Amino acid sequence: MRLDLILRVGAKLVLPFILLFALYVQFHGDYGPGGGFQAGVIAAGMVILYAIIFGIRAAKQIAPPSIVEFMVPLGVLIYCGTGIVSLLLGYNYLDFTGFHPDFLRAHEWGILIVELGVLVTVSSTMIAMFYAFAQRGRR
Amino acid sequence: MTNELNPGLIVILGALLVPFLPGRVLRGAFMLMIPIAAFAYLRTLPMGDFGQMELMGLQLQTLRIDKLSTVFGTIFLIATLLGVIYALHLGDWVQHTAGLIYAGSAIGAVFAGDFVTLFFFWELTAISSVFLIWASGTANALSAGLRYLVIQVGSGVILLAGVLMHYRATGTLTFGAMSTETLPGTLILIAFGIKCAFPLLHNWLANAYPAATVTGTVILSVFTTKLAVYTLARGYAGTEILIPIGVTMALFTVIYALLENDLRRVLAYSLIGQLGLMVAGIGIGSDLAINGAVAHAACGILYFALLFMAIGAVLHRTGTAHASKLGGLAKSMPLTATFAVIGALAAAAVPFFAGFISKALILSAAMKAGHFWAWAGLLAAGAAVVIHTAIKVPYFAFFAKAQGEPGTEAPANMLLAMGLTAALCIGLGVYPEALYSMLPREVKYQPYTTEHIITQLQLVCFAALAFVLALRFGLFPATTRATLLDSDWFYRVPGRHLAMIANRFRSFTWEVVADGIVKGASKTYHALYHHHGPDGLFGRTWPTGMMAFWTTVTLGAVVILSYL
Amino acid sequence: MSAMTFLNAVEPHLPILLIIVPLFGALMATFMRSGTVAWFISLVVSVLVALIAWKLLNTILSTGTPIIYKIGNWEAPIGIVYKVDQLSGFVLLVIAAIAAVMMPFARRSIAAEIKQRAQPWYYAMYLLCLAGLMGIVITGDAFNAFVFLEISSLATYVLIALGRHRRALLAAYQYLIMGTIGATLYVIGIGLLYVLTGTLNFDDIASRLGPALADPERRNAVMAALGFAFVGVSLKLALFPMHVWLPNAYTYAPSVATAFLAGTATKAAIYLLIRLLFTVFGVSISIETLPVPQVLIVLSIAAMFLASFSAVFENNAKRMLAYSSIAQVGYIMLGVGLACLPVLAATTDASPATTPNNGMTAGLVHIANHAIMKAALFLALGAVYYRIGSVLYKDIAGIGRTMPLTMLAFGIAGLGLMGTPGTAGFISKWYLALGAIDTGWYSIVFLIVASSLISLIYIGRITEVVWFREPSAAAAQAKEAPLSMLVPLWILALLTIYLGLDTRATVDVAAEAAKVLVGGIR
Amino acid sequence: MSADQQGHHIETPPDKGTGATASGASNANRIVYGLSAICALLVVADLFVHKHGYFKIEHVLGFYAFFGFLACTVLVLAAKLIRAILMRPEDYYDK
Repeated sequence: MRLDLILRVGAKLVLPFILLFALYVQFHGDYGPGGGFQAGVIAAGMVILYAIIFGIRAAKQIAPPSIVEFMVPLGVLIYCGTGIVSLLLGYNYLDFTGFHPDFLRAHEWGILIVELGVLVTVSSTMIAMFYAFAQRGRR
Repeated sequence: MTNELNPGLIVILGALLVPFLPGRVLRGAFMLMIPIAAFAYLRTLPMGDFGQMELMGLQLQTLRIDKLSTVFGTIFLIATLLGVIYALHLGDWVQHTAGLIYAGSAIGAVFAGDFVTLFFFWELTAISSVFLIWASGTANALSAGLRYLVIQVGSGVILLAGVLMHYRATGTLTFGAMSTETLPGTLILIAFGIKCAFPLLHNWLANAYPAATVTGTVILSVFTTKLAVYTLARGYAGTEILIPIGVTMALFTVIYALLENDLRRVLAYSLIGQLGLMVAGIGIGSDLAINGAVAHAACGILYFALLFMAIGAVLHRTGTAHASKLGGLAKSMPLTATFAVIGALAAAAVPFFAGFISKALILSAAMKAGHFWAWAGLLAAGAAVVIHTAIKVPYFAFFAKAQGEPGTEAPANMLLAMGLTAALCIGLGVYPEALYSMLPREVKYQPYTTEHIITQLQLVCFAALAFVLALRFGLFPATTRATLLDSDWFYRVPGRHLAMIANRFRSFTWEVVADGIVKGASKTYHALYHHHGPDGLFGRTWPTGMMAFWTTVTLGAVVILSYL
Repeated sequence: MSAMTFLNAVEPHLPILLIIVPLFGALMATFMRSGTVAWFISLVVSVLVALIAWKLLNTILSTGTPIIYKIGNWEAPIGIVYKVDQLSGFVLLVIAAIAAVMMPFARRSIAAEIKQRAQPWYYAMYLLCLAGLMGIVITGDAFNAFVFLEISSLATYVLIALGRHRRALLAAYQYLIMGTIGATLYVIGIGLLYVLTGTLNFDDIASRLGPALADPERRNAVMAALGFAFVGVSLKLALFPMHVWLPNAYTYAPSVATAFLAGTATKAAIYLLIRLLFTVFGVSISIETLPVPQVLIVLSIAAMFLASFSAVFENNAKRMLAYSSIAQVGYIMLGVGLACLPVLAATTDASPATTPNNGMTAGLVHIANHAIMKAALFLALGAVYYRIGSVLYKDIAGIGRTMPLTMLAFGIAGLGLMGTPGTAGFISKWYLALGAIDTGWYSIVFLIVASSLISLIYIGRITEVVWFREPSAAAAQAKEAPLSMLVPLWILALLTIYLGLDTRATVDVAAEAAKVLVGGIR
Repeated sequence: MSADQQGHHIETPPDKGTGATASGASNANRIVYGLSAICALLVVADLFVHKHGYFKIEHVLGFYAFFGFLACTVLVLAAKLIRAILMRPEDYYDK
């Protein structure tokens, strides 16, 4: 444990920036390259890196499996919910025109929310898969 | 859809309610009501074509009332009523329901105006009736029933093929006079012929009827073959080929009926023989002959039902219907014996019994049309009936030296059914006009002339004399428990015997062929099992790689085929 | 808002609701901890979906024009478009109705077969699969169809893996591999088409393929695209010889899942193939330049016989029915293959294309009829499994005596499977035979009849086992299935008979769809 | 043909030796004689009947009687012969 001191310190320095980068990719997903899928993978990468350096048990404390499992459908719910909100506003499914008077701004918002849903689902799925593999043979 | 309901459907719908009725009394009363209600309804229907409906773009005519269909429908309904009475003592709803559906579908088939409706009821008779065989529950009944079902359904399949081609060629589905010149006509004739037990196509009957339950055999004896007679009379009246077929049927069954030990099998063969008479009559095709065939079908239904009922009662009480185990039952079952004798007299065509007034029509028709050999053959078969049915059956069951336990008199409902049937057998013999007035063609015929009575009595009595003398001098063939080879041999023992033949002729040039057939037959099953059984190529679980491989092969094949 | 105005407001959005409702239901089910609550959600959702599908089909039939729904209000080549026409409306209703009818059955069966903790997941996956299947059928976009294909497949893998038998995992794994290969091949075909035409919308691809064909170099690519897509989808619908994943998948999945998959999953894939062959590629490519009808007819006849023989020798009732399903898929694809043939003749003698095509009608009718009959058969086995925990012949011997109502329904559906007149199966075979006659291939009529006789053998064999053998120890103690199982089972069994007598509900719609499909492209 | 011999022959006429069946034997004799008498009467009656037959052979005296007797005898004998060919043990098909 002592020998990986550099790794531990280094990782703690890097982790926030990974998350930040994920958010950067996420928020540029509306009209630029990027988006929820890539951001989700990067965000999950942060947790996985943490788990590799500090152990799976520690990782499960910052990202409890119950919450991760909850997030998988939650992301889809956000995605679908956005579409349903647009339905309730009287437009077609995933037609974001009703979100804001300005057409461009409305779609920017709409896409951001949808991408958020993708981020939640993708990141939680990646983490859940990692947990599942990491637990093999330990039960 | 339809304004007019086929009377057969009434019976079928009624049958479907039977299982849900509680209590034997209520159920019995309801079952008695079914044929009566259907008959009352039939009486209200005027002549003509009804029930037009369109199904899948085909014009159907689900109900046709004319004299031909009415006479068959009426006699079928009467037989249904008698059969219901005969089966009243049963608590088995499966047999009740199956029997009534079977009767209803036969009646429905008779009133069908088009081939599709006919085919529907045709197959329904097959499927419903097999339960009457299976219901007896023995291993033999099971396999006989399966063979029966395959052959009956096969007849329907051939019918369907013929009907499709007929429709293709003519554009009409109406069931009318057909021609044997065309392939569809021939196919349909074969389909009818299977149900009518044409020679070599007959053994489903001889195997299945004796295997059925006591009450099942009575019902079975009424409908399937007589329905086929109806269809032949409707579609193939005057088709010459039917004359030799009918005469063959009448004659070759004599041998089997004489030799058989199982009395129900004797009756089954005898039934085929009488069918031969009807088939020949239809083949002759004159008005008199058609009337004769129809009348004989009606009388045959009655007296065969009566005989099957009597032997069924014997089987019910003693547990066997084998001649070698019966005898002397006249003392313990006097009423049954009396009814059996009445049925026997009707079968022998003794004057003032039902068989007399109908058989005479066919023989006179053969005579008038100048078919000498057909006439002689049918006359000889008619004489033989006296021996193998009219004397042998009651004699061995009731009058010969007792070989087994004495029975007790049949249940009351059976006696009632037999009594009614016997009354009808005598009634029709005494008052033939009741039947003649219903016949489809307009012909006057008087059966009761001195000449006819005397000659028929001569025939019957001398046949009886021949029997008595043969018995006296030990010439009558022994009826022992045995299996008689019949045309079913061809499909029941092919492998073994072909192998023997192949062995015997190994030196001949066709050895290769015979050998190939034998090996092929036995190998086909094994090959099928080898490839398709649970461990075979097509039955087992493939490794994933093999699945992927075959997908790739298919992809490759499709793409290569595309570029060819 | 009154009910009327609510319905009016909802009506334009029905196509998307068909997807969202089960999707949303699946999400809700995952949040549940209790299997019963999840079941109730599934029940409500399934019924709702069936009602929506019914409404959509009715609208289509009364107006005659396809319903088009633009996702996000984007126009066709850019956005994804959902399109409901006679064909997709028909298949949608079949799938939704089957799913809805068997829901009451599911609760007890699932409660008995799946661990308490996994039950909500079962229902979630079930609804997800339903959403995926509906999506395949309703979408008008080739890539979107792929996405839904994957959604339904992924859910199906889980459904199969939830089976109690230890082989369920292997079956799910094999199906996973094969399903992925199939989807990959399909997506390769779609990718080629996208390169060639620059669009993924079915109708747009169809209209832009003409110029591509004229160019000899691009023509080869079109043929490759069809080949890949054809094989990919054929794998999903278990066309012989790519059927091998199916017997195990059906055998080891939970009973209800088997009934659901057998009734619906292959049907959606069949729909997709029909859509590809007739709408996207059109007759000029699928039939005239490529040997698709010949390939289809040969493979489906092989399926009709080889799979039927395997069914004859099988000793596990579920596996027997699985093989029979492969054979029945053969019937459907034979109808589709035959539908191509008269077109060949029509180009030479120029007969008018106004009459409905019998082969296609047969294929479409059999989609519905087979779904109903197979669902009934598998449900009956599910009820037996619920009572005695096995569907091996040796264990279900004589069970007809203790579970007569269940086995009677089984028998009725079995009669239908054989094509007995008066049952739905006969109608399918009748039109199939007519279709074969229309093309002049009388030998095929004979083959249809012959393979029906094989089905007579395997149905006869199991009938013999359940009714005439001495009851096994387990069967002797079994009780009749509970009412919640008998009712769905008998609904399906009675439908088998009803649709054999009154064919308006199936044949008329199918003939209409066939007319639009085959007639429209001539 | 082993089954043939093992089988119980029932066509054997009633045993005249035992007292129990003596009345049966005399009954059988009575039947034979009575039947013969009836047959003779019927042939005689043939003389007084005017025949309308279409075939010449019908007009032969006692044709129907003769034909009935002959046909039956021939068929019975034929059956006895054919029996040897057709008869198999009862469990023939089950083997």
